[in-house]
This record gives sequence, structure tokens and C-alpha cells, in this order.
Amino acid sequence: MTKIKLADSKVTELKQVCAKFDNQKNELINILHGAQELFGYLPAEVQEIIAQQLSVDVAHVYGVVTFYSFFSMSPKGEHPISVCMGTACYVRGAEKVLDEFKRILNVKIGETTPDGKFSVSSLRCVGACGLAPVVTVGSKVYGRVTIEEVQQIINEYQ
Amino acid sequence: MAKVKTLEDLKRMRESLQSELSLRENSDTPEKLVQIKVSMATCGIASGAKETMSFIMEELYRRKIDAVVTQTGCMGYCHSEPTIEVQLPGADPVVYGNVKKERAQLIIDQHIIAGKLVDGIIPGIYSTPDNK
Amino acid sequence: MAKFKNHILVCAGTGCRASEGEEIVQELKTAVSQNQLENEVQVVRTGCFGFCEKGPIVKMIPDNTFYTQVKTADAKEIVEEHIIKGRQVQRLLYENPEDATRISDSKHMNFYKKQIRIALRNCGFINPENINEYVARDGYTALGKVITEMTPEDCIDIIKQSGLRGRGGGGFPTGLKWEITNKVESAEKYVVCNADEGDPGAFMDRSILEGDPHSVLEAMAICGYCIEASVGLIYIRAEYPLAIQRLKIAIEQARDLGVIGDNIFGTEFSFDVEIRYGAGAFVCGEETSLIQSMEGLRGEPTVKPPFPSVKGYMGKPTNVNNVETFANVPVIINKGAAWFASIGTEKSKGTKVFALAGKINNVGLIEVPMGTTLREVIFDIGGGIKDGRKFKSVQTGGPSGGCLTEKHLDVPIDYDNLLESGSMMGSGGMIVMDEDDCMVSVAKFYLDFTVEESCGKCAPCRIGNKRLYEILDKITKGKAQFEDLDNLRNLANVIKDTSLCGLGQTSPNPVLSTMDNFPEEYLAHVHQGKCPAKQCKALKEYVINAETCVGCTLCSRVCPVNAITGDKKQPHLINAQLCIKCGACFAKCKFGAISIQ
Amino acid sequence: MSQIKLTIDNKTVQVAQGTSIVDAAKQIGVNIPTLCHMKLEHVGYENKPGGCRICVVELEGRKNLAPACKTICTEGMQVSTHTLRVINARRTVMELILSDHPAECLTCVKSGKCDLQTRAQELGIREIPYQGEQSKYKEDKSPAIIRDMDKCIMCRRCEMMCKQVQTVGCLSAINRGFESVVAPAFEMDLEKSTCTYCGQCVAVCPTGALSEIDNTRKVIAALVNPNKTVIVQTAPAVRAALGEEFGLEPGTLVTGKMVSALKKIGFDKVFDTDFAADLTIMEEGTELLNRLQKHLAGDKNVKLPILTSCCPGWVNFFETNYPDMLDVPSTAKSPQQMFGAIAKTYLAEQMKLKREDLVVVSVMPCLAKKYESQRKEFQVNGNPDVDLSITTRELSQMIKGANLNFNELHNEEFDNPMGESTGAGVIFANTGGVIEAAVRTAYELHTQKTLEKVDFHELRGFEGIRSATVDFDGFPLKIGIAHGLGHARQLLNEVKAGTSTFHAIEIMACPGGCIGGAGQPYHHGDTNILKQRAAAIYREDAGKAIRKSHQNPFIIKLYDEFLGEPCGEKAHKLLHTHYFDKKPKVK
Repeated sequence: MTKIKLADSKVTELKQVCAKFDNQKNELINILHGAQELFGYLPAEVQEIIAQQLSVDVAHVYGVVTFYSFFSMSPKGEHPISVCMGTACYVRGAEKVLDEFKRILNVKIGETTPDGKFSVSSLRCVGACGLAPVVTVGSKVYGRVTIEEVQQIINEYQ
Repeated sequence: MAKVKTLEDLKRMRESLQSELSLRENSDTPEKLVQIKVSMATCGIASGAKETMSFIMEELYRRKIDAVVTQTGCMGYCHSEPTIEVQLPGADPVVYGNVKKERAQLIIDQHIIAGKLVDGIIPGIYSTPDNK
Repeated sequence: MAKFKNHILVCAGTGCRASEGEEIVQELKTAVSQNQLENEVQVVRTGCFGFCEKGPIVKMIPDNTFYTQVKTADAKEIVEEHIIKGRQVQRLLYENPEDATRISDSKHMNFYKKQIRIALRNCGFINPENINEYVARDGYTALGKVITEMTPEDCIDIIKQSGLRGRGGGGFPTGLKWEITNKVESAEKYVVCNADEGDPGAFMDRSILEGDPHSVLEAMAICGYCIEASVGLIYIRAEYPLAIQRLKIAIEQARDLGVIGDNIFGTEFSFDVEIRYGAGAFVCGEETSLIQSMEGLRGEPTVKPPFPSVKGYMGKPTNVNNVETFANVPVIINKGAAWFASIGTEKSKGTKVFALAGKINNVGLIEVPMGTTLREVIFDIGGGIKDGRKFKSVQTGGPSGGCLTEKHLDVPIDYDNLLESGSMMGSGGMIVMDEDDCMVSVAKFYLDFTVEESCGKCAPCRIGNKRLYEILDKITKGKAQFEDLDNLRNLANVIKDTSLCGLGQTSPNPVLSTMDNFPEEYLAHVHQGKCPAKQCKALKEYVINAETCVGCTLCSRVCPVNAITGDKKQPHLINAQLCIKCGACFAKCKFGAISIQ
Repeated sequence: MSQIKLTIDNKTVQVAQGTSIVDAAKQIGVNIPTLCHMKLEHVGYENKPGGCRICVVELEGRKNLAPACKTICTEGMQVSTHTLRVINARRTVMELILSDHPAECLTCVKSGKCDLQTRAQELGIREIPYQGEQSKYKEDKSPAIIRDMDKCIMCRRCEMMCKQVQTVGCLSAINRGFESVVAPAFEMDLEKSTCTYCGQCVAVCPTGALSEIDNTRKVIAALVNPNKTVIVQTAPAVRAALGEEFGLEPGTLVTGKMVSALKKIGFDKVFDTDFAADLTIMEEGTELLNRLQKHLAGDKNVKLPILTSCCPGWVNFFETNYPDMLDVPSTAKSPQQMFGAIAKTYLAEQMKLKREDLVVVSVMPCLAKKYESQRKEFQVNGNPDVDLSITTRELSQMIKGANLNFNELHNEEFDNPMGESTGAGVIFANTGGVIEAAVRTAYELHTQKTLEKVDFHELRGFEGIRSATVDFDGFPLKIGIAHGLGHARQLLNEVKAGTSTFHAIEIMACPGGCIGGAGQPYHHGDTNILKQRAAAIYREDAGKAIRKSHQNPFIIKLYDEFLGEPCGEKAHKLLHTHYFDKKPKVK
């Protein structure tokens, strides 16, 4: 694993996040949310600091991080693309839309394009089933997406 | 906000809030008291409810129509988001689906100003504990 | 300002449109103009009334007359009789099936009772970010009544008598749960609201929290009073930012108003609410996993007993209910147990919210009394199947539920009936499928979900679901043997029988229910190597019909692997060995000459 | 405690409230098969995640099957343990587990001792109908432990040992679903983690997922090398457990047979680590007295309590977790390393051998000893004081490999000079033994009186934390004892907080002390075996003519001829060490 260097100011902020929850270990998940908001992802170094602040084993923190799909250990793309794979979207063809994103960007689920621009993931139900199939790019939601529209959506961010 | 200390406080507060609302509803100066609710749940927002709401607010302001525009939760018509409810004083509320800019414009022109209904009304077909 | 005296609403929903809805609009307009009523009467198209079997529907405003099964020929009569003479057209009025009387005012039709909004009563009515609007609609009066006029036991009694059962899936009687937690001695207890709505295709809890957060807060406080807890925790999916934001605003406003906090309504009772976030784990909808997760641990379930009511969050007695369950509570207090119990079936009282989605016209959030049939939900409220396709199956209960079929359409929906039919209530996702959906693939889709969401703690769920998925995958690829079907069933039964928590105990339901209800589809895959719904890529074969092919060469040019040969203006041929079944030729052919076998 | 009546397979049974179905069934001779479940009765921990689902039984009135290990009996409960439904479920679940397990039994280190293999045999699994993807992980070899996680069945015993019993916490379940496995943080190699190599994870692993580094091939290579003289030392705990590998009752002492076997295998000399244990007492006991006397004289720079340092897992633990307290433990090396240091100097000299030509092998009940022997500070010009450390289990493998009928061997004696030991050296194997040995010597050195009562029963036992006050001729010497690192942590935290009232503390990383070491024959959860081994050790002590370390004639001679004074300059150079800050650095 490549070591990354965290800026001191960010480390201070991270410690403040922990302190906000009184360094309580039962607040670990809330703290991880805060940390991911801060860094965009949860690299090993961040988990080590959290473990230290909360006086828990880093293996425990890692065990929790890898349990929940919301937490990521690799940075997301500049424009994170998520394809909803809830049932409603699935029966309306979300899998084909996802395949098209993977094909055009040449990445697998959870991966980021080499230029760091796009990452592709699937998620479970954004609750916009009326618009199925649904794709989100960042916070923007695209509804009733067809395979033909995939390239257009990508073009918007090129 | 002052805290309610007793159940009686709450009940008094409810009564005054209700009469305020009914005053609003029973007024006969429609220019001033048109009520519009925009369904602003996740699916509505994803379909553009925010844009619709700000468009309606701007348009009503531009035309100097005093209306109360509020957000509300999911009306349940996911198939037709964004959804809005328009209520002219003394009239039953009318729900419209698929209200993007153009339809919002049409609803303002025809329904709110001209008092005509616009195609694409979503019929309210349920009861609630209060009207059952 | 022109003001119309009369409006004629004509349903332009898919179903009514199919039975000449549009022509009726035109005829009505013609009749209106023939009578020079253009400035008085307006004809308006509406969305689906959800009464498609009696369509086309025409509704008269302002008197609410409801005409059913209207024909184009009736347009003239409606205008001339109803509008001009003020007489209802008797023969078009809806006939009450119970006593054959004609009902003139739609408000008296039973049909209007198909949907009763109890849990959703305020959704779409009030501004969720303004506590005053909630208070104006009786908000927090139930809490006030309970804590100033009742003992915890009185209140629990009301909930018990109402017959309210948990809306999160299992259907455990809510009042009984409260009673058990109430009876456990402990200085510290917790009320937990399960808002970790993980079912793909279900969003009723999100809608309630986004549209009416105070109803949940009020109910949690009532529950807190009943079980003697002073802390409430809402465990909510992090994927629901808007619901979280509205909840936060609601908590702030409720604190400011003093309806949560210390000494509520001047009593000894204090109660406050905190939010805890989920982080993307379906299993955390299971209450013991949820509690582990709230304690900052991996969301692995623990063996019950002990139940959370006895030993829950931080080892203390904890009452866990889901959002929809809570949303029913204030109404029950205000309107009484008997009122609530009068709605629904013998063992399932009240209403249930469903997120209706899939291949259906009116995708949406609906709330119907228990006992409503699937047919009413799908064909009336839902407006039938999209694009005029044929209904095939409806999946309820998400990954824990099953796929029901035609023969279940008239089953009244309640906990026990759904269970008996091989599905379950679940949290309320209802996905409708048509003839284009392959049921083996649907089962595989759910298993894919379960494999990804299994926590890994117990062997049958961790490995068994993976193996189930692999067998299903073999079937969809035409590589399965007959014995695989036996293995599939045995495995599914053992996983149900031995798994640690609700996830594994129900995860084989999509497999078992599709095997039971669509056996011929499994057999077609295994024996004939065919997918009847033509969905399984590996089993598809694209064939060019020599008679309809004009030899335009378009297909051979789009084929990415040069599998199509043929001379210009001569019928083309697909080489099945080379074909990768991408479907490009099928999509391009303008003459419908390519078919999927 | 109130009693509960229930029926199991139609037989009525009465049990105390809180009894599990598994335990209740045992009372009527019904052995419900279990796999992930492990009850360490005398350690006070029970692993029962209810995860493997092998122990499922049918309960009247319950929809699905219940795990017998985790389900508590209730009044009137009707349990069926072997209906067709139950048997089919158990077999199917076992088939599933095996479908994600490499079928390498023939070459697996655990074959024949594997709980999974045994259960599968009992259930009569002959084929696995469910084939599919198998979990694949990179093999992780540390200096002491091998992790081959392809064989992990997620019983979570190792995690429980590491997290709860030992509080080391370097292992955790990670990922979820089919991908889930137990691993160190970030799936780093064990060597880079905070692992202490105590090996308790290996001791409880039901399969071959966790095992020790096998040094037997290297030992055999040394034995057949004509240029090398190979000597061996055997730790005290080995003799009380080795017999179990040959079907003897736990607690059978096999000292003489073991010596005989080692000689037949071809070791040039067979010595006893007990000798070095006596040496340890001379050094550690003297250090204790020195510190104590200075402390009593009011020297504020002297740290008390003194902590024992003969357990390498424990040393790793405090270097990683208490780097600010490195001056608290005794600086005395462990017996294994003292032996090595003397062997490669004094003994090599006597045998007229160059250091490089003498190979020192140790037989230990321990995995951490493998790591300890490789520590840089225990090497001279790259040549380690102890070349190879093998476990009791590895020794039994070598004996079997040498075609020896172990049970028929005649007793033989250790070689001299480093084979002579006292009863004090023997009891190092048990929790409380080191400190008892130290007290026997320190008492006489401090009071200049003869200690009449040699057995200190107050220091013996199995409770995780014990304390006793020994009367040192008017001075009450306060002693603390902890075994299991979790218990050690409790005492350490008191020392750190300054609230500890002890003068001396003995710590052993493994529950029970070395007799419960991770290199011993597998106990499969039966902690009575540990008690039987401990009793055997005390029997050996009681049977010894000399029971105080300072009376060992060869020890006296060693100081006279070679070392000089205990804690003197030469002794300090050879027999003492220093510690390192190994806490991972985090911003």
C-alpha cells in the first residue's frame, strides 16, 4: 500500500471530528462519515489516526470500514457516477446502462478512470423509482436513462 | 419560539394556527392568496422540483401575484414528478403532474390567472383520517 | 377574469386512452362548442383515476359526478343533459356492486376508500420544515394527551387494542413489543427508530421522514413515555440526505417548541432524540445488526434471544420500531384504537404503504387498507401494466420476499396471506413485472443483492447464498443439469432453516417462490436451453427471417464481430457461432426481419 | 440457582438456569456436534458467535432450527437433536463450508487434528454437491505464524482470542459476505502488525488456516551436517504435554522418554532449559532484591514493581503497547536466550567449538520463541544465540518421522553441565511459577535464612489475576500475577497510573502460562488439559532433590568459573537485554 502524507491542517481537522464525538468508540461510524466528508475517502493513515484518538485497534476500524459499502478506501473520481441498481431500476434496464458506462469509460465497478475524472459505482435505490433507471453524477440525478444517453451524460463532464 | 408548557398551550396554538389557515383559505381576494405547494421529496427534487418552485416564485413575483408558495413532502405521484398542488381561494385544490417550466408557465397563465384548468390534473383518489 | 362554471375532467391515463379516452375529449369539446359553451365549460385531460377497469372515466366539476365506461357516443348526452339541463346521466353513473344503486357523488364511492392515508396523512399536505403546520393538523396533541392524561400502561393498551403490527417486515405486534420493554427493569432504556430502509425499490420510510418528520418524533416520544426511556435514536441511511436534513430541522423545532426535551408539557417526562447514520449495509435493517452498528461495530446480527427489548443498545432494553410503524401511532392515540382496528383484516389492522414500481403505469407511493387485493393495487391504483404488456408477476417484500403471480392477484394483502403465498409483507416494496421479465434472472438479481449484503457471520448465508447465485447463473447460461434444480431447492430450504438472522432466513424466498410459481421457466432453461422471456443473453439466438429481410446490409454493417453475411438485396444470415448476442442488429433492423429465438 | 426441566430427544433432563442446549445434552450423553463454538472454561471465555450452524437442533414450536451452543434452555423446552431435518441441514451446511475450503487434507499441517475434518467425517460427508468459487488470499508468513486464510471458516475463535482474551486486537473480521475473513488492519502482513506472536490464535484455530512456522526441516538439515555440533534445550512445559501427541493421558510426565527420543534423533547433547531458568532466577531475583533494597532505602529513581521478562509474547506486548514503560520490566533475558548465550560462549569454549559450528536448537511450548530467537540483539555477528526454535508439536512430528515408538522408549538423563536443574526451574512452565521460583531464592538471599516451606500455594492457581503477600522476614513482599495478555494489561494500566501496590509482578502471555503455550498439543477447547499439565509440573518440582535455583551446583559453578557475580559485569553483558519502542507511529 502506498503511503500518503496527510497535511497537518487536515490531521487537526480530523482530530476535531473525533473530538466532536468525544472520542467515543461507539460513535465510530459517525466519525468515519465525518472523516470521509473531509478527505473524500478513508485512506489507511486516516483510519490509524481515528483508531488512536478513539483508543481502539486499527484492525477494528478497518473491519468496520470494510463492512459498510458507503465507506471507500480509494479516492472517487472528480465526477462520481452511480447507477441505481435497485429493483425498480433493474427491471427497467439499469444493468445495461451500467454496462455501457463501464464499457465507455473502460473501468470496473468501484474503479476510477486513470485521469481521475470519473468513477463508476452501483448503488441501491436512491428512492426515485418513478424515474427508473436512475443515474447520479455527483449530486445531479438523471432519470429514465437510456443506453444511448450514456455517452451524452459523459460528454457533459468532459 | 416560545415553549409550550402545557397541553392547553398546544391546543390554543393549534386553534390559532388553524384559524389563520382557514382565513387564508376563505379569503375572496384570489390575487393575494393563491396557495401553491410543491412536492419536494427526493424524487421530486431529482426531477427538477427546485427549479420549478423557484420559477413559480419568480414568475408570480414578476406578475405581482401575491401567492403563498410552500414546499411539502411526497404526494405519492412518482410517475409524474415534479408535482404541484394549486389552490385558488374557495376552490378545491388541484394537483398537477410533470410540472416543469413550460407547464408551470401554462398553469400560472391559465389556471391561476384565467381560472381555467390545465390538462394533466392528477385526480386525488384517497381519503385521510380527517375526511374519511 | 374568465371563470369557468363547469369542468369536465376526462381521464387520459394509459388505460382509458386505450379505450378511446382521447376521442371522448374531442367529442366533448365538439359538443361544448356546438352548444356555444366554450366560455363556461372546459374539458380537461387528467392523469389516471386508478379505476381503469371501469374506464374511460369522466368526472364533472363542481358536483363531483363520476361517469364510468363512457363511450364517444355519450359525449353529446353528457353536455346536453348534465351541463345544460342539469340532469345526471343515470346509466353512466357508477353502480355500487354491493346493492346495485347508482352513486352520483364520487365522494361516496367505495373506490375512494381504496387508498386511505394514515401514515402518509401529512405527506404532501404540510411543509415538513415548519412545525406550525404539523401542529395545525393536530400535531403533538397525541403526545400531550398521553403524557398528561394516561399511564404508560393505558397507552400501551391502546396500541395493543389497535392491532398495530410492525411495518418493517416481520409484523410483530407493536403494543406487545412496548409492553415487553416496559416490563424489563432498567434505569436506562432506549427508543430506536429504524430508518435504514435498505430494500432496493422501497422508499416509503424516506417519504415519511421527508414529508412528515414530526409524526415520527412525536411517536418516539410517546413510546419513550410508555417504556420509560428518555433517549430516542434514529438510525437512518446516509444515502438519504434530504430526510436527514428535514429530521434535523424537525428535531431543532421540536426542541424549541418544547415538545421534546426536558419536562415536556410541564410533566416529569423528558425525552430527546439523536440521529445515527447507517453506512450502506442492508443487514442493518435487522434490529440486532442495527444495534451493533449504532455501537460503532460491524453490523453483524446477534442470536436472539436475548431480544433487544431485554438487551439492546449498550446492553439496555431497547424498543426498535420502523418509521412507518411510528407514523401510525399519533393517529391511533387521537382517533382511538377502535377506529384503527376497524380498518384492515382480522389479523392485520390499519393500512400499509407500498412503493409501487417496475413495469407499471402509475409508479408511486400508495397507502391502502390491509386486505386490499393485489389486483386493486396493480390494475386500479397502479393503472395497469406499462405499454399494454401482459402482467406476469409482482414481487413484494424485496430481497426477503417472493414473486407472486396471476393466481395471487385476488389475495387480500395482509401479513399472513402474503406469507402463505410464499412472499412476505416486507417493508413495502412492490415491483411489478411483465412478460419480458425472466423469473430466473429476477431470482438471480435478488441473490446477487443478498450475496453482496450478507454480513458473512453465518456459514449458510455466507456460502449458501453464493452457491445459490452460482447455480442460478448456470441456469441462465444454459449450463445447468437437472440435479442442479434439486440442489437449488435443498440449499434454499436449508439456508432458510439454519441462517442466523432474518436476512438469511428469507433470502431464498425469491428462488423458492419463482421455482414454485414459474417451474416451467426453470425447466425451459435447463432442459431446452431456452429463456421464454428472451432475457438471458447466453440463451438468445438472433435469427434473420429470409422472407422479411430485404438485404439492406444495415445489420451486417453494425455487427461488431462480422457475424452477419449476405449480398446486397439478398436475405442475410447470422452465424450463430460468431454471434456475441449484443443485439445491435436487432435494434437496427428497420424491417423487423430479425427475431430472438 | 433454580433448575429447569426440558426434554432432549424425548429424555427429560434437569439443568441449572442459563445452561445451553449443548451443555444440557452432554449431561445425558448426547454430543451435539459443534464447530465454531469453543468454551475455554478455566480461561473464562467462550466463543460462540452462532456462526457455523453445525450445532443446529429442532425446537418444538420454533419455525427454524436453533443453534444449540447459543440457545439457552427454557422450562418445558422440547429439543430434537437428530431428526432427518436436522441431519440434512447439518450435512448441507458442512457441504457448504467444505465447498469453500481447499481439499488439501493430505498435505495440511492440521490433518488429523483438524476440527473441520473431524466434524466432516462424523457427518459422513463423501462428496460436495455445491461447487463454486473458493476464497483465495495471499499466504502470510511471519517469523512465527503462517496465515493461510483460504482455509479460514470464519469461526472467529482467533479474533476472540486476539481481541478479548489477549487484548492485542491485531485481528478483526474484515469485508462482508463471501469476502469476509479475519485479517490484520489493511490486510497487512502479521509481521507489520501489532501481533505479539503469542500464538493463541493458532492454539484455537480449528483448521489449518493458522499454524506455526515449521523449522523441523532446518533442524534435520543441521543434524545431518557433519560440520555442525547440534545441541538441544527443552523448555519445562514440553515434558508435561508431549505425551499427549502419543496418546498418553494429559499430565503424563515424559521427561526421560523425551531425552531419549532427542538423543536417538541425533542431537549431540540434550540439555534442559530449566537450567537456564535457574540462571534467570539468579539474575532476575538479584535484580529484584537490588531494586527493592534501593527502593526501601528511599531511592526515587528505582522503579517498582519489577516485572518478569521471560515470556517473549509479553515482551512484544509491552514494547508495542507500553513503550513509555520500557524501564519497568526486568532486563534479564528469557531462559531460552540465557541458555543460548551461555551455550555459545562458555559451553562452546568447553567443547572447543567455534560459535558458528555449534547449533543451538530449542524445543518450546511457544511460537513467540521463534521470533525471539531471531531478534537482532540476540545475535553475534549475525550468528544467533539460539539458531532454531521448534514447538512441542514439531518435536512430536520429528519423533514420528524418526520411526520411534515413543511410548516404549526408556528414560534417559539430560547431559551435563547444562542439563542439571532444580524444581524452581521446572515450575517456570506454570503461571505463578517464575515468581514462586524467584521468591524461593530471593527470600534466602534477602533474609539469609533457610526457607522451610518451599511450596507457595498462594501463588498457584488459574485465576487470570492473582495476588499474594509473602512475608520476607517481617517485610511484606507484595506479588501480582497475571496470565493472558488481557489480564496483563489490567495490571500494567495500574502500574502506569501509579496505583499498583505490588513489588513484583509475573506475567505470562498464554492462559495457564507456558503449559498453555501455542506450541503445545492442541487442547481443542478442553482447558482441563491445562490443569492436568500444571499438576504434572508441580509433581516434577516436588520430586526434585533441589528446589531452589541458587542451590543448583552447576549454577554455582558457572558463576564461579565464568560469570562472576549475579548482575555483575559479565552476567550483565551475556544475560541481560534492553527493549525497544515498537508502537506504530501515527500522526
